[in-house]
Amino acid sequence: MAKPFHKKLFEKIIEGILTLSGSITSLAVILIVIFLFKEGLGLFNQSPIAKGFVLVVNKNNPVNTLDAKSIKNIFDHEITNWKKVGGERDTIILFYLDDINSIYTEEQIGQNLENLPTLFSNLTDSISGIIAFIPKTYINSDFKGKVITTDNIKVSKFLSGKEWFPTAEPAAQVGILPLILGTLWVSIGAILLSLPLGLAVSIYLAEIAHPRVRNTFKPIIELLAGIPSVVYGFFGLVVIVPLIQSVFNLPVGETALAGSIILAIMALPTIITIAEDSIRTTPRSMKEASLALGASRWQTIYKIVIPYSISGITAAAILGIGRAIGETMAVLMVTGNAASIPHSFLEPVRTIPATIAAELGESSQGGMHYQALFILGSILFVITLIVNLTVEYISSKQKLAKR
Amino acid sequence: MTHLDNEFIKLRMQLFEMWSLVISQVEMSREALLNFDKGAASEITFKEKMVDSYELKVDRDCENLIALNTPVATDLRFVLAVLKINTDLERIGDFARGIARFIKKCPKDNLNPELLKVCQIDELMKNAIEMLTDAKKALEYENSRMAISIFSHDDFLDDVHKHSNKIIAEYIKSHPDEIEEALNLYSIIRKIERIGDHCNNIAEEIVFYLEAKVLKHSNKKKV
Amino acid sequence: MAKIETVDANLYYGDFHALKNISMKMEENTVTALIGPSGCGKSTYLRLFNRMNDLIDSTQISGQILVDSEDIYSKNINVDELRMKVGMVFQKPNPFPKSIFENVAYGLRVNGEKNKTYITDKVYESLRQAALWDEVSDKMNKSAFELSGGQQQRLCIARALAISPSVILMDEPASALDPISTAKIEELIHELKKQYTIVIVTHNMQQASRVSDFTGFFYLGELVEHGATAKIFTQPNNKQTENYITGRFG
Amino acid sequence: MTLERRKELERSKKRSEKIAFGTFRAMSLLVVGILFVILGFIIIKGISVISWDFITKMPEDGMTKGGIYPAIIGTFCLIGGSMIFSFPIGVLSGIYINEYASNGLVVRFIRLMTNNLAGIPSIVFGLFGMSLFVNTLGFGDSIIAGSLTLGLMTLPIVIRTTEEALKSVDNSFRQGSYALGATKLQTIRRVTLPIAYPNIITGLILSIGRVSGETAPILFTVAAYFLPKLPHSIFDQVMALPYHLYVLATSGTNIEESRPMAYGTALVLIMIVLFLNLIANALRKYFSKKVKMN
Repeated sequence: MAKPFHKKLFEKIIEGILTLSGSITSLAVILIVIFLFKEGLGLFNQSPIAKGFVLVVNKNNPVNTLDAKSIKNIFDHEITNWKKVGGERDTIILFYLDDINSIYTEEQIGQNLENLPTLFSNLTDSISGIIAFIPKTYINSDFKGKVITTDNIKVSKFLSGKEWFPTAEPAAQVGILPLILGTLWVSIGAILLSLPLGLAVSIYLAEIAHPRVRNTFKPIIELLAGIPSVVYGFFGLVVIVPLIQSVFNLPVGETALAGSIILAIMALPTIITIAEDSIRTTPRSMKEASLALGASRWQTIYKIVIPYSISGITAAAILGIGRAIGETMAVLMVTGNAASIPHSFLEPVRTIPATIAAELGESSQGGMHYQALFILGSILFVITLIVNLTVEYISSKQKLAKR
Repeated sequence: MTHLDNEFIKLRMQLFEMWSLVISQVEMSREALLNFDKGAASEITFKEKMVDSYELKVDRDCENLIALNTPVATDLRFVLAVLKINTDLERIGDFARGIARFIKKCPKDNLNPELLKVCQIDELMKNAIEMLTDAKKALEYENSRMAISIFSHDDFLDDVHKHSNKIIAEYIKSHPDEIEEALNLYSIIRKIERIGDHCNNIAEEIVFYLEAKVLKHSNKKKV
Repeated sequence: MAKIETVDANLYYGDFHALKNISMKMEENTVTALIGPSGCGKSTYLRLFNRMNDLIDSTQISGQILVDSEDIYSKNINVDELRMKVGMVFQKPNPFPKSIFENVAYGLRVNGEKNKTYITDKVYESLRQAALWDEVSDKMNKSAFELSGGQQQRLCIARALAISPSVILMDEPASALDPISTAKIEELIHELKKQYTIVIVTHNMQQASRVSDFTGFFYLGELVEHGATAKIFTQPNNKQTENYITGRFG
Repeated sequence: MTLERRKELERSKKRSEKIAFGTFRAMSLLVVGILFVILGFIIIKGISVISWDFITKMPEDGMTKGGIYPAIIGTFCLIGGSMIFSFPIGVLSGIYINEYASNGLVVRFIRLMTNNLAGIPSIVFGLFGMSLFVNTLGFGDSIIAGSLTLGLMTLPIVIRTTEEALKSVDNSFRQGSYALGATKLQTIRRVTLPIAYPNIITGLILSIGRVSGETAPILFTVAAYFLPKLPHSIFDQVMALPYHLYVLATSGTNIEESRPMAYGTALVLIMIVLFLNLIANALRKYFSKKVKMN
């Protein structure tokens, strides 16, 4: 009794659909990689100078190029002499577009600003220490000054830069070190808080608690995992932040510590569930053997159960860190979001995800800021990829060892 | 040396102890016959009781060995052989006691040596004892050729037994006053012949144990 | 004086009456085998003697369970100490994820032994007693998982011996092993009998008959018959026992 | 070892066990306590705000008065949209991995990718959704862009749930079906899926909970800061509960005055999650009873 042809065809079609669905996640991951990097990588072809503007100096000035950092320092009055940036000893005189009104009268400028190019040209020519930040359109072919060139943003500078002012003028600062450190501080703080707590709870639930207690606690902890992160953030904002502020007597309560505490609570269910599952895989007979040798329950736990499930516990810890690093909303709401390198847990910090969430709305599509945020997203993606691969590696080793 | 090996050694020792006892019974019955020694006769009866208890013990040990250790192959053949040899030995002991009983019950205080002579009692007994001892040795040394050689001894016993009715009849004709003794002696000859048969069986069991060959009901000459 | 004795021992798992009025005596330096169909309570009974049933919740026990004439369920008994006196070997070989040496030393260490030479001597002695020494003497620091199943089980026996128990409980110690390894374990039991009192639960009746001096037949939580193994296996008193050992059960 | 020393050792063994177990128990109670504090706090603060008007009215006066109706509707739109996308594909993918893919490298690779997808932070999904759906495909900030982003994010959960549920179906059922001459597809449709579906459903409900609470992925793909009207098509923007809570808590026009509204919104959000959890648990119990009865 052969199956009719159309039925066979039908099965083949269904199989095709299933295969396609099976590859959807791989496809999604690949798409995510492509789009993140496509949007982000343009950053490294960008000049840090705001679009449409240039920096000009006196043509006798030996300085030809300036990096973003020096530009910022010059305009922040931190560098006041050309000597510092490789020029001759000469005081730096800053000139913004708006300053033109205080130097020239409206008549001189002209009704339609038609005289501006000539004025700029004269200005840069007459003042030897000048550096002017002006729109590109006002530079004529007979411009007497010199246009300063700036290097494109470099990967190394991007990673090691200590300042994050992507909207700063004249030169944006896109150093992500404070963000990376902020993320690490908050995450490490979170894991320091949640790992001991999570391990204790998983050991308690798996080995010590009465089944009835376990059956009550487990759903509660699952519920803890279900609460949305904004709610955690909100709770942190209205309860933990004021608490920290008053306990440590701080001007503001939004600190790395607040973020760590909230993240610790959020990472708890992940750690507890995975660690408990792993602890429960310890064969009963092995525990019984230990007890039969006169070991107490506690000795059995730390001498047999924990060593046996150590790889699962490690996986739990790593996944917990992964969760903490990627968490956005709660952290955004409680850490204060100051993009400076933190020195203690009681300072405001800004994490990578929080930066993206807070700033993407303000950035213009395709602009440098936008690209920088996508690069941050890519970094986040790579970090979580590493976390997942590590966990995968650990658990595959665990399976191998236990066979 | 495994636990099971130890069990087999114990069983073997017991069987040999019993065997020696039976041999001594038969030897004593020979002496009692030849010397008409009533004291030896009662000793045989006493030994018979020991043999009986040995028999029960060996029986039980075999049973336990089978029940508890489920022996197989050579182990199983050994236990089965021991079980049968045990019965044969006990029967042989019975025959020795039968001889002793005749001597004890006999109202006279000696037998006519001529009667013993014509009946070849001494030779018969010697032969039987030899068979019994050889069989024991065959098992002790686990030597099947030695066991097979026993079959030829049996021929002599059969032969004497076959002709003994004529000889006894003639003896009765010449000595009408010794009819009762002569008839009793005839039954003793028969008993000795039966001892030989049992020895034969024992030899067969030994060959079965050692070589897993069944010689029963076959022509032993060919072996 | 019996080494182990129970008088009217009853055990309940919740509502389930798992052991019913078991009274039994086990003499020193004997091997007692507990046989019976699955779920008959023989393993539960075995686990009374080192209070392994304590680990299961809602277990209730009544009656007297005596080891060395001491009621081991009385309040002033230290369970850890009891378990040192009453060693146990499990159904499946269950070495710890540690080295061979550390597996055997475990019992000593958890019970506070710190003297290194003592531990080493004791470990070696136990391995010799368990007839494993020749096979592992050159790989003491290798993982116990590298041993074969039979070797692992002997390692577990050595592990139990290291804390110098006087009683050894064996819960189907050879059921996961091949015939050769099984034979080795059985041979070992015959050796160990000289120093220890052994109680063994087994599904394999031949094994019970081979290794034990006394046999108890359990059925539906009751001790149906108890006596010398030779007696049980040749002329059991009880029809149920006979049916079970002859394989005509049910 | 002397008896004295032995006793001392036993005592210290007992003592350290007591301390350790006591600590563990205390820590567990602490964790459960945290949950009750969070829930309790939000319920107590929020319960007085909740009213029929709160649920059915538009926000007013710079979101300091009125209700959160559009946010609730928006969230349900997003739940619906993302489920339409992720359920069928996720379940099919789960079936493929567990029933079709021949064990080996392919399955390992797919599983690895699924795990990776599950581990990607939600904000990265937000970036991706903005780049692909909003900009490249030109959907703009819209329900469809948000739904697709959320759907992509829940995909790994759905796949894993399905896979676990199918894995727990005993192989003997499949073999029994094959032995009667059924094809693979027939076996899956008539034997495997019916047995597995209670677990699949439960898992799906829990994944809805995840969708309803996510903020980061919808930040740049759909969520509107303030939009006091209902959407007309899938290309409209909507408000959503979690984002609304974020706005009320951090960047409303008058944070102090909108606090009560924030508590109310948080409570509604939690109620939805709690409700879904309850349903999932009830279903789990119901199905396991049914299985037992059979």
